[in-house]
Amino acid sequence: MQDEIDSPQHHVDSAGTYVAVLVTLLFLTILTTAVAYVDLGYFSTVIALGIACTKMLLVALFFMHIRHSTKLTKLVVVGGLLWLAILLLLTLTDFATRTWIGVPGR
Amino acid sequence: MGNIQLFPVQGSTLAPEVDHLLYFFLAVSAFFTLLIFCAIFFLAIRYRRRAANELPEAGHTGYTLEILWSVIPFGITMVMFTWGASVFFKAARPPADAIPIYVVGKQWMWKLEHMEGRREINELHIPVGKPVRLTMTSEDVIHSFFVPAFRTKQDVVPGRYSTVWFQATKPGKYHLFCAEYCGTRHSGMIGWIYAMEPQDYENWLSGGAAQGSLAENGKKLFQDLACSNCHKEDNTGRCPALPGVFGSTVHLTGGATVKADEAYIRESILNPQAKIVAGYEPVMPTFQGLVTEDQVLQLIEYVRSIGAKPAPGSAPNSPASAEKPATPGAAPAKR
Amino acid sequence: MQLTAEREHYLNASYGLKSWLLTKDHKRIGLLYLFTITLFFFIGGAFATLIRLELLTPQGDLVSDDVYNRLFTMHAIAMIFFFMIPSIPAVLGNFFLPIMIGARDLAFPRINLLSWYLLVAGGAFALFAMIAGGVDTGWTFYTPYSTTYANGWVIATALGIFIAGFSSILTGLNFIVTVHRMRAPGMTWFRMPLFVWANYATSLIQILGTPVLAVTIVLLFVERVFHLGIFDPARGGDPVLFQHLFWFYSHPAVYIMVLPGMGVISEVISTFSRKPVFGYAFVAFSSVAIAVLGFLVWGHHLFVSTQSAFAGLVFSFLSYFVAIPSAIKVFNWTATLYKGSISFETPMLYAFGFIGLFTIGGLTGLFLAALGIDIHVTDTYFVVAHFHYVMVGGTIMAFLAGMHFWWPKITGRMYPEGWAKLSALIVFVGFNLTFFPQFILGYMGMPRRYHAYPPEFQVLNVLSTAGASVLAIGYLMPMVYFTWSLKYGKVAGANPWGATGLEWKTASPPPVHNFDETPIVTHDAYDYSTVHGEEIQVG
Amino acid sequence: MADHSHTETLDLRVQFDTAEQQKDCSTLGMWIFLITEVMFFGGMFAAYTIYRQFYPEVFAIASTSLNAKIGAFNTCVLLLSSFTMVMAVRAGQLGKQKAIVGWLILTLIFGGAFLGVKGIEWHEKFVEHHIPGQAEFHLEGLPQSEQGHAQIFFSLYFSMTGLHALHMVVGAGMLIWLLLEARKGTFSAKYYTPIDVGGLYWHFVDIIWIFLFPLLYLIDRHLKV
Ligand code: HEA
Ligand code: HEA
Ligand code: HEC
Ligand code: CUA
Ligand SMILES: [Cu+2]
Repeated sequence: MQDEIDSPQHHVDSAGTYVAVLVTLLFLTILTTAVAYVDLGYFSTVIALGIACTKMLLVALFFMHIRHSTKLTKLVVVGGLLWLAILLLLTLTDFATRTWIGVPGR
Repeated sequence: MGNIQLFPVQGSTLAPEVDHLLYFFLAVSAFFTLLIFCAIFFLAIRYRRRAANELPEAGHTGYTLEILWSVIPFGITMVMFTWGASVFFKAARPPADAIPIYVVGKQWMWKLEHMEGRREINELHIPVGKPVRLTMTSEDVIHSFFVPAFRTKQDVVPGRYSTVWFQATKPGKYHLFCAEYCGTRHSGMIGWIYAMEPQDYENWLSGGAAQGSLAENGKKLFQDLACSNCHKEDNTGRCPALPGVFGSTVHLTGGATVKADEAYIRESILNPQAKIVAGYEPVMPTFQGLVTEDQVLQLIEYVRSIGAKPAPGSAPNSPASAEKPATPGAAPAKR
Repeated sequence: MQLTAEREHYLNASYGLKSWLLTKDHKRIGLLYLFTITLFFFIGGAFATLIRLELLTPQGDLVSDDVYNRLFTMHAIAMIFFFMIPSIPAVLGNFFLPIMIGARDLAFPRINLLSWYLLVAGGAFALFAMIAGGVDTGWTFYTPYSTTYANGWVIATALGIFIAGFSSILTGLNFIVTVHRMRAPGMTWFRMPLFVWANYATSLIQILGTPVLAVTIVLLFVERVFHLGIFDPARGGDPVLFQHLFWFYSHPAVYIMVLPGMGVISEVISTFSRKPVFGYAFVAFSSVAIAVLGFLVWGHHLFVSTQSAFAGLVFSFLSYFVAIPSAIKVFNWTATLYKGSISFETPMLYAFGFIGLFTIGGLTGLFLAALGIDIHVTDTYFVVAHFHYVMVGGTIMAFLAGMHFWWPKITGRMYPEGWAKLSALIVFVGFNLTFFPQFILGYMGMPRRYHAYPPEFQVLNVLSTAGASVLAIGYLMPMVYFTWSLKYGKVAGANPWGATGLEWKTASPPPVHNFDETPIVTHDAYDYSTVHGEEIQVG
Repeated sequence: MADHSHTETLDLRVQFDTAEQQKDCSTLGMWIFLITEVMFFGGMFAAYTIYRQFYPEVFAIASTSLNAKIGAFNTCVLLLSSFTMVMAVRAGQLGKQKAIVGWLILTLIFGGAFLGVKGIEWHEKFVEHHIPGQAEFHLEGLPQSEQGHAQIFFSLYFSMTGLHALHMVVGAGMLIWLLLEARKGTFSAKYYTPIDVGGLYWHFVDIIWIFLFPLLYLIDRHLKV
């Protein structure tokens, strides 16, 4: 017995789709590079990472066929990102709060 | 060896608190351990297999029991957490009037310096009944300052300062251990704490003050290292005057502020460019490699001694009290 | 189910060294693992023996301080990375997980074999390091000691652990895919034996945690070899960051070590009470809950490390959440006994031992998770006692329970019951004598990793050493009688315990592809009405 | 269910019942492996985040010493290789043998170009003495006391790009193997799982770079143009 296999990957995307995705990706690369020279303060980082996330989504959804994959695969991806978030956020609970009680080393 | 001792002496104000917490944990643990042991014992005997082919009814699982034995332990653990945290916070925050002592750990010895200038190695004399606050750093690897009788310990990390404090309650001689593994002679990095009546302590202090007080040594260094060439008392020239700096809130170029604590002064000496005082040029050279950790501590003590200085332990703006959570979120002294 | 000697099974299907070294059969690979980890257990045990002998007297008289530091480091590395982490999953899990869900093999048999070779390769590096002079960093490799000051074979050992880590990752990956995709018809998630649930949860930790250890080792490596300065305090790096990354893996790793053991205990308790495990679904979910929550608590190893007090608070708080699923398991096992039909074969004795000792070990974990107590007892023998209670008193007991439980299935022979019971008793007594005194030592303030100690700690240390020698005997006995039983043991039937799992529905030892016919599952796990009346004839 | 005495074929190994099940297992297995890779790089991302927060100005200046234009160019090369890879997978799905080989070769070429450019960039660092741990290390525009922090930036730079490059090399090895198999005619519309799974890996390595590029080259660049 297996979990639902809603027959993945029998779906063949057209070459045009891939070309469109590629062009978008290249455009975003140039965009993020250009924007980096503009001082948007705090937003510079947000935009750089936002564009990177968009590019990641494009690659994952189209090139890696997440669009057509099983629920389990999607769950695996989301789970992985969640764990990355745990690693980053809980590590930061230390490094971001080091001075809160104002005693060195506490 | 004849007399077996099974419990450590209570030597500090913290010790009874930690011990009470321990008693609570022991009681809870004893209860659950006995509960489980007895239950297994009696059930196993009561329901032992009597016939080879016996087949017991498969019972039903009720949610009530499951909820019961999730919620009750959870409640207990929350008490454990809260109580444990409250003891910890007492151990984490030194009182304002604590006597400062400086500690440098290195493979494999403890170097301790009193404000008044007495230096000790692997021994620390402290007065009974007065809080003592240690500011600690390491010259090489991580060590840990551990006094079982005081029920407290704190790692000593290179490149950073850490703090531990205690108030001895009984005169006596207590073990000082290094509790973080630090290499070959880790088990030899031990010493003694001598808790003395305040009067004896004063005598002891004055007994060997020949080396000059910490601040005096710092002052001398301040001259020798030519700090005084730039930092003039009268605030002339390109440098900020240092009197009154310690414990104050310093405004930096870029708009941030920082509280001038040990870590900040240390950084100003070793890494002056990290935080530039507003209105000044970043011309101060680094003294990284020119001064040892001990000397940094002496300089800090000197800067502290010329800081705002009301009667010790009273006024709210005394240097030590200013170290309390003054400006949360102020540019952190990360290292 | 014929039992003639000529019947073909996985052991006699082919012969020769090559047929083992190139096998893709998960059962044979399980046995390959068994030999490997046994070797490392005895290596680690030999180091432990030397540690205990040294600590017999307060002076450091048996070995030098440098040697002592190498001893406890290599003791822990052998025991943790090359014995305990692969122990139950890679031996018993490998052997039984596919059978228990009615599969012919794991999803990726070649990768399974590869992961054994990786463990061997990693082990070879570690062994080389041990023979060439050892390492003295402690198994935690804290920087900057390990990057700059230690002069042992840090890199060889770290590389060995890195490679063994891949072995662990691949095993976990294999198990997860197998459980998701290879279950027999009718084997729904809630019909899976709890041992499978436990291994599934373990696999989650293996794939999510181990890579972080791997990268931590890589960063250690580049800092030591290429002088990159990621943790170097001299350049403004933070050694505490290393500790965060290390414990991000190594705390969840303690659940890699204990969860499969809990799975074994569920099987054993059920079989020898002839009752389904009480609160099956809760026990199943608690495994997953432990795996998930286990990732949120690592900072409880850093309470005095200069981690911020606020982070300490968060991690202490979260630590208590893991205790709840563990409590659920302990209570449910106990409740399973109620109105059961309980018999006292060796696996059951070990299971009782597990529950008792794990309870003590777990409860003392709660002491450590309390900030106020931990500042006193961290880095003392209290911690040493805590983790030996959960690992030696817990996991090793469970491993032995599982070995005895499934021995007839693996080899087709029974072990000698009398000897086995005796050794279980010896292990239990020896264990408590070894490690209980260490709780007291720890609270008295004896720091860990001490080669010499003040004389007032001696009495308790003598007790501990005495216990360790009893324990050693208890561990050597199964070696002897298991080997003996291979030739002289009573021939076992397909289902000597009257147990329910699919593994008992196939012959002992199982055929090459596990089942003569793919089983179709129609009952819940632990439905004893399906075996009742069959050969229930327990000695 | 199917009896298991059938002889093993590439698209149906003994342990599986159907080819569908086998393909699904391989894909799932690769995704899980990619998750372990996320966590592997995650450790370095954590270190990066913390140090960037510690020493923002130093990191800004150190970022500026990298050539963003070359970085952007290289990103484009890598994205192109991802595109050719997905085309190879598509050719596999359609069972077009020749096309598989062609697209794989293109992928290899772009991958190689990326590594080549990376090599040039690394070489520059050597020339400029931006190698942490070397006595001559010196990053222009920073006082002596901040050089240590700059070393941390470059330590991260080299570990992150180094490990990424290592993954590329492994990926290239995989491509070569796929290429050889494809030329033997192993793949067809029925059995192209290895290309599919290999593609997942290749795209993943691409995604890592998508993040490394802004993190190392771009963020806070405006602070010092
Ligand atoms: C198999 C291994 C294993 C397991 C399962 C555990 C389980 C737990 N551990 Fe342990 N631990 C280690 C192995 C393990 N540990 C190791 C190896 C170290 C030291 C590493 C080193 O430094 O070298 C360590 C160190 C360690 C520390 C750090 C100590 C220090 O260095 O200062 C802490 C602190 O919180 C801790 C806590 C816990 C907790 C809360 C649990 C919990 O999961 C326990 C949960 C179980 C129970 C609670 C018992 C069952 C429940 C009941 C009977 C019901 C009653 C319950 C309640 C009232 C709640 N452990
Ligand atoms: C799974 C893990 C595991 C296991 C099974 C064990 C098993 C044992 N451990 Fe282990 N131990 C650790 C994990 C483990 N330990 C870890 C992680 C540390 C921390 C290390 C560090 O600080 O970095 C540690 C540290 C540690 C210390 C503290 C050292 C110190 O801090 O200074 C001690 C001291 O008593 C000890 C004792 C024992 C004993 C007596 C056993 C016994 O259970 C072993 C019994 C087994 C045998 C005895 C084998 C039988 C074989 C023989 C008898 C052959 C003998 C042959 C010759 C002597 C030639 N261990
Ligand atoms: C070349 C001149 C020069 C020398 C020598 C010098 N300093 Fe400074 N120092 C400065 C300047 C300029 C500043 C203000 C700008 C800054 O913050 O870096 C400063 C700032 C400081 C501060 C921070 C003051 C505040 O108001 O926050 C401290 C503390 C300090 N120096 C201590 C020392 C010590 C101790 C020495 C000797 C070991 C020393 N300095 C040597 C020029 C110097
Ligand atoms: Cu210093 Cu241990
Ligand atoms: Cu832990």
